[in-house]
Amino acid sequence: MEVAVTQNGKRRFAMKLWSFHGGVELPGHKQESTIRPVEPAPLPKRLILPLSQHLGAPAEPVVAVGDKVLKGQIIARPGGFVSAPLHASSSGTVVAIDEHAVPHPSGLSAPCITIETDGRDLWVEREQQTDYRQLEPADIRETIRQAGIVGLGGAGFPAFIKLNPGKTIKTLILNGAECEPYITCDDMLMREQADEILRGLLIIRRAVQAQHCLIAIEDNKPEAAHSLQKALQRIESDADNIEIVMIPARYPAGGEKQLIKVVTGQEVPSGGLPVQIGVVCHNVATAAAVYRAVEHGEPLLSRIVTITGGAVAEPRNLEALIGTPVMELLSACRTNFNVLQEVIMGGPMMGIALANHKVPLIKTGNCLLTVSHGEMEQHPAVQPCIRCGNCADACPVSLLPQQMYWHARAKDFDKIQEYDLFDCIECGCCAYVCPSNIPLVHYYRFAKSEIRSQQEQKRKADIARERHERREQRLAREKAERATRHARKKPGTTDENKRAAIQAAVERAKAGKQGAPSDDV
Amino acid sequence: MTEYALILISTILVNNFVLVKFLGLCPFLGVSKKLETAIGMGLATTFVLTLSSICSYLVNEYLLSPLGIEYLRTIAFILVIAVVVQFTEMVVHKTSPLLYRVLGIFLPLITTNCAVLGVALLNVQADHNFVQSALYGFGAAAGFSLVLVMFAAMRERIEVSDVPTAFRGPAIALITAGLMSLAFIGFSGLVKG
Amino acid sequence: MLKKILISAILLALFGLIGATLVAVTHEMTAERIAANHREALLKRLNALVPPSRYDNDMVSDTIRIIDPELAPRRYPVTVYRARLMGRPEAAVFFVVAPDGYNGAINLLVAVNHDGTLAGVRVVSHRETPGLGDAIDEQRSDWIYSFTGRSLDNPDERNWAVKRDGGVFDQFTGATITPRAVVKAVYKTLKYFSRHREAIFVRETTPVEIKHE
Amino acid sequence: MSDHQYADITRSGLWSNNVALVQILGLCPLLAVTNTTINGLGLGIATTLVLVASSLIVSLIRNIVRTEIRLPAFVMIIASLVTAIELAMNAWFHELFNILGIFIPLIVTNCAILGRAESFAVKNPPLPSVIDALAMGVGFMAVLIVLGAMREAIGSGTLFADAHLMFGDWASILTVTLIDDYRGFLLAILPPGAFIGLGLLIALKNYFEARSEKRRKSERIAQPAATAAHS
Amino acid sequence: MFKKALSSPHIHQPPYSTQGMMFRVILALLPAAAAYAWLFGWGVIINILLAVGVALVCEAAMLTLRSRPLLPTITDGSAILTALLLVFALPPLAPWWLTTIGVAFAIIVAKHLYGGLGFNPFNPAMIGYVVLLVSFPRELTLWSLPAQLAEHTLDFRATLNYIFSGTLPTNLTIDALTSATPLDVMKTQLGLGQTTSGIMAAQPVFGFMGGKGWVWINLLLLAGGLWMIYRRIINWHIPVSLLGSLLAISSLFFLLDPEHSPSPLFHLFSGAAILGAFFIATDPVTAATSNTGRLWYGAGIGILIYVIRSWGGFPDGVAFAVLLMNMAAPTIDHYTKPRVFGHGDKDA
Amino acid sequence: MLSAALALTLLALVFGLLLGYSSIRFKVEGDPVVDQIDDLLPQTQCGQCGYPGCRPYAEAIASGEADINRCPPGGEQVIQSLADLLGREPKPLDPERGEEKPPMVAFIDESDCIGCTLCIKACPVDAILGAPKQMHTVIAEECTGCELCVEPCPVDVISMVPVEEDITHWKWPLPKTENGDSP
Ligand SMILES: Cc1cc2nc3c(=O)[nH]c(=O)nc-3n(C[C@H](O)[C@H](O)[C@H](O)COP(=O)(O)O)c2cc1C
Ligand SMILES: Cc1cc2nc3c(=O)[nH]c(=O)nc-3n(C[C@H](O)[C@H](O)[C@H](O)COP(=O)(O)O)c2cc1C
Ligand SMILES: Cc1cc2nc3c(=O)[nH]c(=O)nc-3n(C[C@H](O)[C@H](O)[C@H](O)COP(=O)(O)O)c2cc1C
Ligand SMILES: Cc1cc2nc3c(=O)[nH]c(=O)nc-3n(C[C@H](O)[C@H](O)[C@H](O)CO)c2cc1C
Ligand code: SF4
Ligand code: SF4
Ligand code: SF4
Ligand code: SF4
Ligand code: FES
Repeated sequence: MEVAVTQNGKRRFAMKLWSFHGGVELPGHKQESTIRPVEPAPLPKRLILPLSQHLGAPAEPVVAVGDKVLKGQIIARPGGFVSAPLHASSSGTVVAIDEHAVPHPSGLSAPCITIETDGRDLWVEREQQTDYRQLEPADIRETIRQAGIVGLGGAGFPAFIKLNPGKTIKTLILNGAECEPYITCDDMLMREQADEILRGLLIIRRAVQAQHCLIAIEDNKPEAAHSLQKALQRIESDADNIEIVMIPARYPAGGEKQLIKVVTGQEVPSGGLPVQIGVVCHNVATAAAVYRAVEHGEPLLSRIVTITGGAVAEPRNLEALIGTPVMELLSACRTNFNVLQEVIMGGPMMGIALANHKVPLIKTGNCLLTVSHGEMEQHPAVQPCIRCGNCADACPVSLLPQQMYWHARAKDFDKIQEYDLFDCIECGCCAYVCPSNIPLVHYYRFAKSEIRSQQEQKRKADIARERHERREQRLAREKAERATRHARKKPGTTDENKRAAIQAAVERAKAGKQGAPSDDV
Repeated sequence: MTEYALILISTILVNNFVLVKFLGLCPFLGVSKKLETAIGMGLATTFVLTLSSICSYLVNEYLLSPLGIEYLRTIAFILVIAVVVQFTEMVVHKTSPLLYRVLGIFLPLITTNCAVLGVALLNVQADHNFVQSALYGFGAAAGFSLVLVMFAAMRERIEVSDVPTAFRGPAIALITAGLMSLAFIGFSGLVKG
Repeated sequence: MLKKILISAILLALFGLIGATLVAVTHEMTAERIAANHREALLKRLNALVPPSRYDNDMVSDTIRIIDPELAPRRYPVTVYRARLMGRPEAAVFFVVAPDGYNGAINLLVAVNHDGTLAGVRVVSHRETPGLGDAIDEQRSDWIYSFTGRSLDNPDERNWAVKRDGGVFDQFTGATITPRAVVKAVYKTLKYFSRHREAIFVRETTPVEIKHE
Repeated sequence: MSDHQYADITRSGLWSNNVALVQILGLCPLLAVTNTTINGLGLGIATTLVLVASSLIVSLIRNIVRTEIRLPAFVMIIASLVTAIELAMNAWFHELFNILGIFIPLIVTNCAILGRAESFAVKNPPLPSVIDALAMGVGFMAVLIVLGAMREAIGSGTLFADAHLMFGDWASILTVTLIDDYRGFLLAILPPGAFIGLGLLIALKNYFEARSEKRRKSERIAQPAATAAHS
Repeated sequence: MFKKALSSPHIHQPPYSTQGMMFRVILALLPAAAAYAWLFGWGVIINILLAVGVALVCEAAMLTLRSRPLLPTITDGSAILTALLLVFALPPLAPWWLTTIGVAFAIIVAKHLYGGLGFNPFNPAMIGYVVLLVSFPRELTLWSLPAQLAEHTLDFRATLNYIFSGTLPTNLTIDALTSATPLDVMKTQLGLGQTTSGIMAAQPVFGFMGGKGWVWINLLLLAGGLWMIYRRIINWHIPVSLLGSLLAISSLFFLLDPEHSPSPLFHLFSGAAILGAFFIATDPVTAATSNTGRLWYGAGIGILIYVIRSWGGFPDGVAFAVLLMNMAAPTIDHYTKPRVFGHGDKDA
Repeated sequence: MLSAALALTLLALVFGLLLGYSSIRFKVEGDPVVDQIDDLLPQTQCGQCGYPGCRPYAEAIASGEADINRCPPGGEQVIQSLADLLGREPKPLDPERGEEKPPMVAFIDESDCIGCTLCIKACPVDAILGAPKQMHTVIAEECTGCELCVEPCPVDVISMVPVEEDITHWKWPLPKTENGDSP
């Protein structure tokens, strides 16, 4: 397929696009929340900041209960290489560091820092940054790391790692697809803050030394594309090799691997990363956050979140501080709590149904979707799988969802991995089209978590085996030693003693050969 | 040429050893829980069956018949088979411990796989020559392996089905084998005579 | 090591020796009786068609083998058992094959009296569809008895066929092929007999191995 | 070996470890000949005989065979036995042989026999081996008879047809015609019927076992409660 | 206020529900069923009603025995469809016990012993038919004459009487009402050494393209099938590969020896090929699932139909071919996994 | 008759030689199956199976001496994978051996510990730290939950506590099937 592509705002040439297998066309429900411009959300009384809002190790608190903190101050440092620091989103007092409900499918609690805001929103002293063009890529990455920026497109992967490719990057892609229904935060961001996004793009381009940049937008967002084109014209001099690509709206075109396939024709190898094929992909909001961090020294403290759905009277996008309780955001958009049945953080296809209404907004929370009674067909009666193959036709990864379902059902975890379970991106296309209403993704999540837990158990078992064997050897050695000592005490060596001595020698030799640690306890 | 093709069609489809002639049922039911195992067993049986039908032909033609001691046929054949199997077993044990574990007790059971003795005896009964004997043995084994593999793939699916408790396991497997043999009736008449 | 190999070999040979001796001894003791038994079984079959009162020769051994496309396709040699009373030919029992049954060949015993009438027909083995074509079997229906007493001109040639083809023999509803095949084979045998009657009885015996059907 | 153990061996052979229903061995002759009850009975008798004799011999020589020739030695013993029995029957019990004749060579390859030799007789002294073989044989025979009866009744609407062939002419009176003018459900007599019939028998056994297991469980729960009430 | 956590996706919109699919297939069958009844008499209608009734009773009984919820399953339409398809395979004057045994076997053994809808490896309707075919071959070969040929027809009362008690009006015998099917006649006559053109000319059951009357039913089935493809109830893969391979192989033999091989059109329109291609082989439960697998599966059925019709013991091979390929379907699935995104060209 | 006996003896002799030779030529050392079995066992080393640890039990299974349903910590899952490995039918856990329990970890109430070191001697994986006359602690990460240290403690301060569920260890539950139950 070929589409018109604009460069520097002018139609330049037709660019070839590819397509991915499967996918589904979804009703958009996007107009409702794009009527109103983005507004700042009211400052909440309390901010609840989970220590783990990203992939990787949780952050470790560097403040104590009772500490006064300022807006932008680090309150938790990264807990490892793949981790991100946490900043106070507003000024106030740390009132608790404990378990608190967080947005997670389990509905369980996790460690959080709770801050009581003082209403003054006082900034910590910010380092004024110089022009990014004078910064080395390594410095840019460090700044981004310190700013606690994680991917805002969904997975929450610490952004600085992706910017450390160690390989030549041919293509840098900004993901503005926003393929999920209802969500419009990226759309609004592109409409209203196109310049910030472009500047972020330029910074990232410098960090990864990319040769070519693409901004991919689904063709149902013409306003966003228009706004970005305008912005592109404004940065004329830097706009070389930056293209805006309109891609057909088909869920999940925004999935990283699918998007890369659509715009480059290349497939990220299974289990591999985009860098392997010379591509880096970031969400548009991540780019905007990078811009703020590098040019204004602002860490990631807020994000745009779409509040929409049947129970919300005024669907719209709010610029909200990370840690704001979702109830306050819902109230701000005049939600009718009487008809509210469910709140989903994220979109209807991949979001998490919130099990607890006390949870806060987190860095990856792009949408709060309210479901009123009878709005969506909720959880209809499950029927047996009739192998119709609809699911396989819809799967963007060309998996066989029905086979994985059968094996998950039977808890045959070896077989299910033969069907490449771990290539499943949990997009939900299969479950969406299943005529028998089978919660397919649920089965895959079940299987994945079981397999991970088994692997963990296996790892523990291996450690236990090793420790047990080491102990056995040690005991044998000690026994042998005791025997030799015993033998030495009685010089008139009997046969028995001789045998014990030989035994001991053999044991020692064995222990030595097997590389047992010399003496541990 | 046609004659050889007919032997193959006949042994594989029309007179399938397992589903029509009722030979080799125990390994058919015993080693069909997993597709991979079934494929291994199919290969092992094909090897043993072809080899043993050749060997029995030779023993019959050059030892039993000249001496006029055809009544020792069963013993001689079973001895040949047992030796071929035992030999195969030792070789497999050495070269592929995994296959050995998987085939487990079924390698020795190939000896008593009636199909093997059945083929040897039927070869004599039908006055097959050397090539015919080899083909007959190979065809019988190929027919066995074909249905074994398909049966195993079906059983993997049935294993995860919502089968009523009393029917789980061998019961539903036998019923499935019955329905397979029902389907194989469709081949009857393909080779007349 | 060599010793180990030898031990195995000798042990196995020992078992072979014992087993073979056991069987050989039994064989030695039983061979004659078994042959007699087989003869008897065949005789019983033949006697059902030609009762012992009608012959005094050793019918089971008084056999010839005919390969003649007039009678049956080449690949099906026909065995004939001859019955004689006081040296005169009495009847001949043909072990023939009807090659065109629904599911392949049907083996028949066709007994023809010396005067050309049928002493009887029996199906020895067949593979016709159970419940359809298998009514030719004595066990399933009396149809096969309908041949007894018939001859080449009873009925006449046109009527040597199943009813559907304009003949006198019954067919089974839904299965005409099987009876058609049997009628055809019997008719052929009668015809062959009428042409070669004398030759059949004078030809020298060709021994035929007695097999159990 | 105590009586208790013999009882265990017997129960195992007849029911809990039944050759045909649980071990799923010896299927070929089992399925091939059970289109009538009498056939089933005939094969059952023949198999039991061979099973007992071979178990006895294997158990006697168990200490002198080496692993590498174990299998050939055992099958040779079984084959010799079977051939000898076959010849003898053919000579002296010809009528019976006519019925059982075709099944007897089949017994050689009945895996149940070698299976028993390999899993029991090699490890046990003669007496238990014989008892085990007898129990296994009778268990096998029972299945043969039941399956034969089932297939015969459904397939042709009779029971014990051909009994005279085995027991002599008087036995014709044993033959029962269940339904006159029965059309015959041929499937039962054809190969698929054999498979499906055995499948149903196994399911039936599973059902009975599950039921008695349930009863035992509820008794086990009830009992402590009762004793507690007493004390 | 919030519900217990459940996995995404939270919206769900299949093109058809499972029931929707079943009832649309039934709808696609109805015109052909009507033509069938029109051409072959009341027996068809009586048998359909009987078969559906028996199917529902058996389904309900099995569900109760297995203590499974009754309503959602009994209304899913699959048992009705099985019954309907089985009746299409039975002679129009099939006695009541024949229909009952066939349907009961299909629903109880072929379907519910495996766990009911979705679990059965074999096509229940075809199992029911084949069981009857091998058990009662006589009854199964007696077909009514189509309306154009029949000298006598039975009215509703007489048909009902015959089906349930086996008695005919005094002046009629069953031989006057029935004959062998076109495929059966063709097979028998070819076996007797006749030529196709001679047979087509001499035998009254043959008309334009195939058997008289049969052509109309087949054309309506074809229309129903095409509608199902158009409405995406079934995929095109199986019908196309099935009919394609049948046409290819029959054309080949027809070109080689037209006097002893019936024409491709005859193969298409005289037996159950069309019904099989669109309604039977496409049963999703028992077919192969991947698209490549479906092509192999359909082609296998097409070839087997030809082999059994031409050289086997049965006049029509659709049922056996379908069952044989049902057997192969899991193996086909195993060897035709699609290439997963991001995996190399051919990975095992 | 003589020829019969001789011929078969000869045949048997030749085959015997062949087998004897190949039994040496294709001799297999060791038993890799034990390692495979041991790999599946949970390595709790609790001895509930009746063997002094997981490996001895693995050896017993491999030799056919022990059944596969004797390991309570492994539970149904281990039985299933053993059955798969060995091509046997899975069977329910032997109730005489104990029952499957949620994972546990030992906890020593340190305030009452007298430092007798008896628990250290009992622990099969050296998961308890401490020196004579000093209080002891359990390294929770390394404790397999075998309970062997509970019994020997003279002052009864060791207790087994269930491993707490948290977000990182949370597992998605099996969804309900069409019949409303889990298969
Ligand atoms: C465990 C893990 C390690 C990763 N390591 C890298 C990396 O080294 N370099 C990189 O560019 N991206 C890395 N990624 C990021 C992925 O390429 C991907 O962008 C991220 O998972 C978000 O994708 P999504 O939102 O499509 O799911 C990693 C992701 C995960 C989960
Ligand atoms: C099914 C699916 C759909 C997705 N849709 C989008 C999307 O529409 N927009 C987006 O930015 N990221 C989307 N993502 C996440 C991307 O895969 C990827 O993580 C992201 O673009 C990487 O950018 P980030 O690291 O800046 O978040 C989706 C992921 C999946 C698995
Ligand atoms: C499955 C099946 C098996 C059949 N078996 C036989 C058979 O064994 N013998 C036979 O003569 N006809 C058999 N037929 C019937 C023939 O195909 C053919 O219809 C019949 O012989 C023609 O007889 P008619 O002239 O009485 O209609 C069988 C038909 C079918 C469908
Ligand atoms: C397209 C389609 C074709 C079907 N074909 C059959 C069929 O041939 N036979 C049958 O018993 N059921 C058929 N069914 C119904 C249903 O799938 C079948 O009863 C299941 O096999 C029962 O588990 C069909 C259903 C659909 C949607
Ligand atoms: S869409 Fe649903 S019913 Fe169809 S094959 Fe997939 S899981 Fe089965
Ligand atoms: S959730 Fe997984 S299996 Fe389902 S369509 Fe998406 S990638 Fe495929
Ligand atoms: S019961 Fe299990 S965990 Fe405990 S020692 Fe035995 S094998 Fe190991
Ligand atoms: S600390 Fe106790 S429970 Fe834990 S492993 Fe050691 S002995 Fe077992
Ligand atoms: S009796 Fe077991 S394979 Fe034939």
